[in-house]
Amino acid sequence: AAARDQIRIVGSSTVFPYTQAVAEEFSNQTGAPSPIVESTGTGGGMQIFCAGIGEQHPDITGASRAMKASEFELCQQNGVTDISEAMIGYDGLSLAVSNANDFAWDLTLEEIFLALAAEVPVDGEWVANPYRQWSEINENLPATEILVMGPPPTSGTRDAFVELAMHAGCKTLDYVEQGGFDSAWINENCSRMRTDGPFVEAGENDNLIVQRLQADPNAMGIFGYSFLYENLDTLKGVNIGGVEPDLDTIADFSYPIARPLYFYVKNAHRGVIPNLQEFVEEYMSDEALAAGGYLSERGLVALSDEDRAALQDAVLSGASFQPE
Amino acid sequence: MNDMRILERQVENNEIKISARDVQVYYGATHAIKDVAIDIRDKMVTAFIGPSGCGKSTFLRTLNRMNDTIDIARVEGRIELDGQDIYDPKVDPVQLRARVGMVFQKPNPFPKSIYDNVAYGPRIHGLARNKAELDEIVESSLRRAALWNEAKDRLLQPGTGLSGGQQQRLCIARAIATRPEVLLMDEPCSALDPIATAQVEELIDDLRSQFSVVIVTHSMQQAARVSQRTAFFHLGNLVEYGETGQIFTNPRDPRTESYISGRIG
Amino acid sequence: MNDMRILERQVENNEIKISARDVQVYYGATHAIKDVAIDIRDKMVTAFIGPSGCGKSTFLRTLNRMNDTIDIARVEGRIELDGQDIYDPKVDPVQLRARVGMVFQKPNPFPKSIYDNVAYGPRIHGLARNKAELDEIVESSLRRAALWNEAKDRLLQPGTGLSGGQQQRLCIARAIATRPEVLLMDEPCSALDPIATAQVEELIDDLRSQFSVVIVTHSMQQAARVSQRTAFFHLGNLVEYGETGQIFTNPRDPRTESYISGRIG
Amino acid sequence: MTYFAFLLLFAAALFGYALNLRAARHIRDGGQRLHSLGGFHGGYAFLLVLVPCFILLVLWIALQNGVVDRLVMAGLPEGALAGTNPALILSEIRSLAGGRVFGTPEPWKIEAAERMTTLRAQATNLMFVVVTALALALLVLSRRSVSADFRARQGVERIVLGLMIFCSVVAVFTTIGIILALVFETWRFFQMVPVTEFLFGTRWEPQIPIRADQIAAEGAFGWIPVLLGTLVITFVALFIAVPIGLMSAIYLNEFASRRFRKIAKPVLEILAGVPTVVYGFFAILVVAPAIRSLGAQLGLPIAPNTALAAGSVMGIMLIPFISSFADDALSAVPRSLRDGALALGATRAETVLNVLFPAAIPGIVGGVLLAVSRAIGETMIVVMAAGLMARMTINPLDSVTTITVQIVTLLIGDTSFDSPKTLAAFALGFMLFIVTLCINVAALRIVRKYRELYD
Amino acid sequence: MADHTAHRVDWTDPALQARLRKRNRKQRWLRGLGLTAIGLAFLVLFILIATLVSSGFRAFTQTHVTISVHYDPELMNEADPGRGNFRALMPQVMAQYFPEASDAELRNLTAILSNGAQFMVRDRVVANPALIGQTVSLRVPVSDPYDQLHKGLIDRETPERIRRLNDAQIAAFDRLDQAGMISAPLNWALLLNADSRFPELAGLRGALIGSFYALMVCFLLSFPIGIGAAIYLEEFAPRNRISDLIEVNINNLAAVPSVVFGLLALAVFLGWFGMPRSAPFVGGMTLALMTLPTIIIATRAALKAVPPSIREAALGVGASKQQVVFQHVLPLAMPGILTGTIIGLAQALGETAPLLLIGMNAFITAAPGSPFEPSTALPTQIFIWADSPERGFVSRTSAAILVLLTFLVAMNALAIFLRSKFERRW
Ligand SMILES: Nc1ncnc2c1ncn2[C@@H]1O[C@H](COP(=O)(O)OP(=O)(O)OP(=O)(O)O)[C@@H](O)[C@H]1O
Ligand SMILES: Nc1ncnc2c1ncn2[C@@H]1O[C@H](COP(=O)(O)OP(=O)(O)OP(=O)(O)O)[C@@H](O)[C@H]1O
Ligand SMILES: [Mg+2]
Ligand SMILES: [Mg+2]
Repeated sequence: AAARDQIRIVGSSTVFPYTQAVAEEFSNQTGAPSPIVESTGTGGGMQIFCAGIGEQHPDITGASRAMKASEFELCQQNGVTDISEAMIGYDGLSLAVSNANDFAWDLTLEEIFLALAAEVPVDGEWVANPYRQWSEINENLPATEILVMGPPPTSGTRDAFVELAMHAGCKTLDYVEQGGFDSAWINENCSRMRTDGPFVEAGENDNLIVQRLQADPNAMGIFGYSFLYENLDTLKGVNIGGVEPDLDTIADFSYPIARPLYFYVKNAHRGVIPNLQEFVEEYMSDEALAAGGYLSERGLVALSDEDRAALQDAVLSGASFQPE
Repeated sequence: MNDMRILERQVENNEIKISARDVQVYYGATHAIKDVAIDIRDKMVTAFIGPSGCGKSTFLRTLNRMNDTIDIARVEGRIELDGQDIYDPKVDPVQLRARVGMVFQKPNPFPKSIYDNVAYGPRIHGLARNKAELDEIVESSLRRAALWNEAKDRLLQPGTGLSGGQQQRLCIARAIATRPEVLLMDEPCSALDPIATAQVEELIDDLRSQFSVVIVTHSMQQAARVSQRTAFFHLGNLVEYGETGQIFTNPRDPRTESYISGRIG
Repeated sequence: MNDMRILERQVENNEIKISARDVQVYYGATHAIKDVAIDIRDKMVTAFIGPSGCGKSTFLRTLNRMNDTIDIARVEGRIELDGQDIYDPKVDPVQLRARVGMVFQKPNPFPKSIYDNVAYGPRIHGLARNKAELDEIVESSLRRAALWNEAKDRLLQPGTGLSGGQQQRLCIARAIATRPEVLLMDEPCSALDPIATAQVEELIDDLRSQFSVVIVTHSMQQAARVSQRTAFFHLGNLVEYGETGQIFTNPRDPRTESYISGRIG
Repeated sequence: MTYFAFLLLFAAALFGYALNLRAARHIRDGGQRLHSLGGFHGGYAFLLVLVPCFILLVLWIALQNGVVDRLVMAGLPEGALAGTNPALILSEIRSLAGGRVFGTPEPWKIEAAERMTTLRAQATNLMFVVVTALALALLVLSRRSVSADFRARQGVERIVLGLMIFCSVVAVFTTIGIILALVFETWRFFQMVPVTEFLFGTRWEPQIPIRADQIAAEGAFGWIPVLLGTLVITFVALFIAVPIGLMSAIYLNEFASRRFRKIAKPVLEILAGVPTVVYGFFAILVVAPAIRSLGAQLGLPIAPNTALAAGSVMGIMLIPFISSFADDALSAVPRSLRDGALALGATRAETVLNVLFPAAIPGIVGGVLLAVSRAIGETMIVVMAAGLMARMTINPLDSVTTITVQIVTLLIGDTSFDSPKTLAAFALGFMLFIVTLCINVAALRIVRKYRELYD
Repeated sequence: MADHTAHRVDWTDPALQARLRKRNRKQRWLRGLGLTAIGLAFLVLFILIATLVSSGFRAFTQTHVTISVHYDPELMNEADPGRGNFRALMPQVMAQYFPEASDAELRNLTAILSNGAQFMVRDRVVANPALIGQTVSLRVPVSDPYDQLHKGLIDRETPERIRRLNDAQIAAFDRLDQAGMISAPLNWALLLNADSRFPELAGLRGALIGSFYALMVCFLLSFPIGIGAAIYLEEFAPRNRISDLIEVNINNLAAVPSVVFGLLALAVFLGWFGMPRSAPFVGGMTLALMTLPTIIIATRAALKAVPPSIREAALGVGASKQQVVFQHVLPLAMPGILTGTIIGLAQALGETAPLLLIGMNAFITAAPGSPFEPSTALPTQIFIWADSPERGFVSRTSAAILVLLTFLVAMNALAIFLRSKFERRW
């Protein structure tokens, strides 16, 4: 195979747009060959990334979760021993409805849980979710069908949503608080989304959810904040606990569903694959990462200044990653 | 082998069944039938002869409007069946074809059982009130087509499993089962061997007692053997039409004469 | 119309071109040709007659191994062309077919120009060294097939644009252009009208001066007119083989007699 | 450089052609009768030179770099490889050899890179020499074969036949490849999940935890609901495609004017060529909301991802399969049959329904079965428009999922790659292969059985 | 036995007449149903295309603003003009039109220009370094929200709070518009640019070239191999169980879902042979595997349809089997083969799923220079754009689909043309 002169990047579809932005900026600025960014999903990306060292293997993978021990193991087996991890910021998830829906939505995590979980407590019993209308959960909510479109179980977004919204909502239930259950119980019982209709697994394509919300005023959607941001004239965010989703509330976690995004670099490729080091530098630059940088323009919630400085140090020096 | 029984036959003067006047047929721009006028009599066999491509089949198909199925074919002139213009818009070609049956050059049984082949016409036209009547129609049609003995034990087997000659007789049985008044046959024997040919010719002779039969043939011996009247076509024109004996022994038109005297069978 | 010139014709005693012994042909399990032994002479026309399905075509096709193309056909016995077994594995069927040409029942010109149709055989066999030689072959073949006058102005037009009779003559020209030693013709006139038939028959009579010709026909008149020797097949058996005059006037086998005397042409 | 080698080879082959042609002509002009045409002698030389040398060249090019790399690596100084990854050093050396230098590489690396460059050049030269030698040898061989009774035609035909057999083998190997690729992973899957659970389980919830520390509900791998969903969508698709397709075919074949038919048929065929992504958007953004609002007016509860939307859009895509196949099949019924029915006084409708249709059944069945296979295997429409949750339902108003949807989401998700989830995709793919295989065998049987009814 | 055929049928019988009317009515029904079916199919096609056109036509123009740029030598590096600070140049450009604006406001105003504007400005001076110190007038695209505004997709009536652009931004844009600097020419960038994060810069060039390479590879592989295999199987292979098996197997391949071909390519081409990811060459090979059965089936059908009389004729004059096939049968089968090939290629052109698995859904801002360089293809590009948050991509997705459909229709038309051309020869 001919020697490769482009950087190859794989990984999560959530990190994809940010990496795209850096790649384009990088290639425009330096005139270097355009890096190739593929959206393979986090798991698929890890698989390809960890397949080995050398030109035929990618240099960077994006991830919407941290690398798992098993994946790290795979990397080690294939000789990918020296990896740097970069946690580049947070991705805000948002709940949104169409502007045509004139109710002023404001939900608590508990209400979200009651609407979407497979099993909920009713009158002290842990039973299959009986709620079909929002008003059955809280009479102040409208008497419309519960219809929420969200990511499928294969997606990292779903995982984040379950952990940040569902678990949190579950824990605040009286039944759970008084029951004194441990986290194992919570993991087991609070993670399942209902499969009887009100929650619709709408696929990985967030734009489709957006367009479907526009078509159906009663539907609610869960997707990346950047999609809400682009469509603010037709969609509106659902407040959670009185907090409206926007860049600031997500950054300070007062809007409670945001998750960290990562990328992983093969240190062995630095200095071997042309421009790789320069590309990582561009990714780590303040212009990209800082609040107000071009990544935050696309909806990335930036790290705090100290965190960013630490990150830049670690990544640029090629600190080796070890999974906890 | 030489067969000159023509003179022996008596030609009755039956009434006119079909009368055609000024018939023109065009295929797109080609003028395939020119100015043909002919009277076809009832209870008689009329033979159409003529060189290949002279328009025999074309004219035959105007008689039951089978030309309607050819997109580019166009018919002009007047053709009357029992005095009624068959190209009158009020005439239903479906009914017309039930009255003027047709047998084709290549046997074309339906891929159905022998019984269903024969019963098909009576069924769609509602000619039988019940199963028994239908059975009877099938049997008598097959008998008349001289196929009953060979077919009676295999009525439910496919008609396509018969031999060529049997298939042709099956098609004749199918055609007569709807009790047509005129039966058109386009070279019914060209696919058959001499033995099957003989059987079909016998049948035609027999059918004449009830139908008006028109037969197209390339074989002049055949025309001489089975027909009472013969029409000779040439390049789309009806050159000569008259009693078979007269046509073969004493043709009036030089073209007829030269065609017939071609030393060929 | 009655044509009994047979007796006038003198039958020369030419040498044997093809000799077949003990020939059996099977189509899968059916035994289509049984124990046929025959000697076909050079410079003579041999006619195969017999009822439909008796195996005439099948036997004809064994003579140039056209049966090889039918998967289920199997040939046994010995067929020699000029003393050499043609089913010997060393024999190249392609070359054999160049020596034993064939004309089929249905005219089947290639969808190419008339010239290319005739020139195809000489081209693939390398019979002409240059264009001039090829032109010559084409012209003489077309002349012999009595098509030259009709075709000479349209040599580059498609062969499929000719009339049926012309197409059949084109196929004959194509077959003789490779200068075969034997010419097999399977019902070459059945698709033709009487005039074209006459032309082809004249041609066959003419070809006899150079080739050994074998012709399959349903028409006994035709067999009588063109052939010197006639073979009568029945149910896969060669019932009788002899001089045409003798077969038609004085058949030895009762089956031959009853077939010939069937009052049919 | 390699282009040049191919060009040279081609020229050599052409030269062989001309050489043999001339030799053959010479023999013929000498008065001998050739067994084969001169062109075949030429062609023989052409193929004899071209085919082996071509294979050699391709193999050489494919293997050359690997061999050179081995040699370079073997020639590295002792201990240079200690503690590092050879693959990486190799690619660094390759980079250097390609003229891209970062930082200051160790001298032995530069040396190795130089060695690599020279070795490559040598290998290329050697390749030229070997190929030229082989071509020359073959040229001589083929030239010497020319004689009056050399069977050059048979020689050429054997080579051509060999090439054609090779082509068929490619098609067969594709299947073998598919089966192998699927079977291997399926096998691994069945070591994690019992076959019986997969085949007879009625729950499909492959929610294996994404992170080790996060325990979602345990995964369930029963493919029945997925199969059921596939069948529901297929059924809906056929419910749309078969009647519309057949009716269109009948109209085109029996009632339409020639001109209309000539235009309408290709226009209908556009429907089959529209990329399925487009249909996916159409289903989810146009059809599904329409069906839902219709359902709301009728008081029917309709799921947003209703199988009706995906199925009916898929049905639209399949219309041309059925209409074109049925139209061809109807047209293939001999005209004599149609004439036979019409001459008996049957109406056109009766002719089509009673005579043509039964006779055309094999062709029509072929088209329908092809459509069924397509419906079962269709991916993008359902990925976009069908649901993801597997449920035991046959109600087309509900949301169902299909085998292909599951394959795609399992493969393109964020799960790690060796979990049962991704392996399940291969198992599903394998089952899909078997299902379509059964359908095709059935199709062949049916066609065989009803074939030869007419003739 | 009473010979029924002796009586004539009385066709004036009212029962028979009524029956006749009923049968004719049935025929009219059938005809009506057929016409309805075709009408329905056409209607759907029409709706499909109308939907695409109505959402996609806007992408065929792009709003531009004509700016005049002063190449300030202070910001340039005369030796290497490409290295200048062009980002800093952009607020200076805007300052000409908004002299009263503060620096912060200027940065905001710069957002009216596309992010690509700075690079266009740069490329201009790189091409002609003599421009340094001069002032040039340039037409550059505006960024996506302003493009939306100019196309009327941002409703000025919506409350400012939820509007994509606030009142000040709209006012600034309107000022430029009134100054006659705004124009909306045809969006050639859609065809001539490669992909970009920015809708106003994004184009299909990479995808078009990638699709072209992939399709070429697909054609060069599947056409000869498919025809070779079909000829062998139809004309030369012995008829037995094995050939039956192969026939079923090839029919089955035609029905194997395209994802499975993707899986195969992933395992074999990328896994075993170590071919590069995302390369159109590999994509073409994958598509060729998919197209192969279609071509084989079509070719076999076309070969079968050649009348046996032609074969017999050629065999009869002593042609060998291969001469018969290559000189007579194949030319006659060509129209059918071509139709099958083009239909197969049209499917390949629109195929997405297998390309997703071999990485042809990558983001690449440069068009490939050879079939071995990474690139996308049209359908995967559509897939990527469809999943992009920026509003501009909504209409661009539809426009890309329209481009794809145009190629598709062109290929179908080619099929019909070739077919009738070959058929009309004799
Ligand atoms: N469907 C058709 N389209 C165009 N021309 C036709 C069609 N059918 C027949 N013709 C032409 O009309 C003329 C008369 O044809 P017709 O079939 O009536 O001849 P025929 O006398 O029956 O000949 P044959 O004895 O060969 O059957 C011929 O020139 C023929 O080419
Ligand atoms: N390809 C075939 N497969 C199976 N049986 C065949 C095949 N060809 C011919 N037969 C059978 O072999 C027998 C002889 O057929 P053949 O074609 O030789 O008859 P023929 O004498 O030429 O008849 P005709 O005068 O009708 O042409 C018949 O019973 C026929 O059914
Ligand atoms: Mg006729
Ligand atoms: Mg025969």
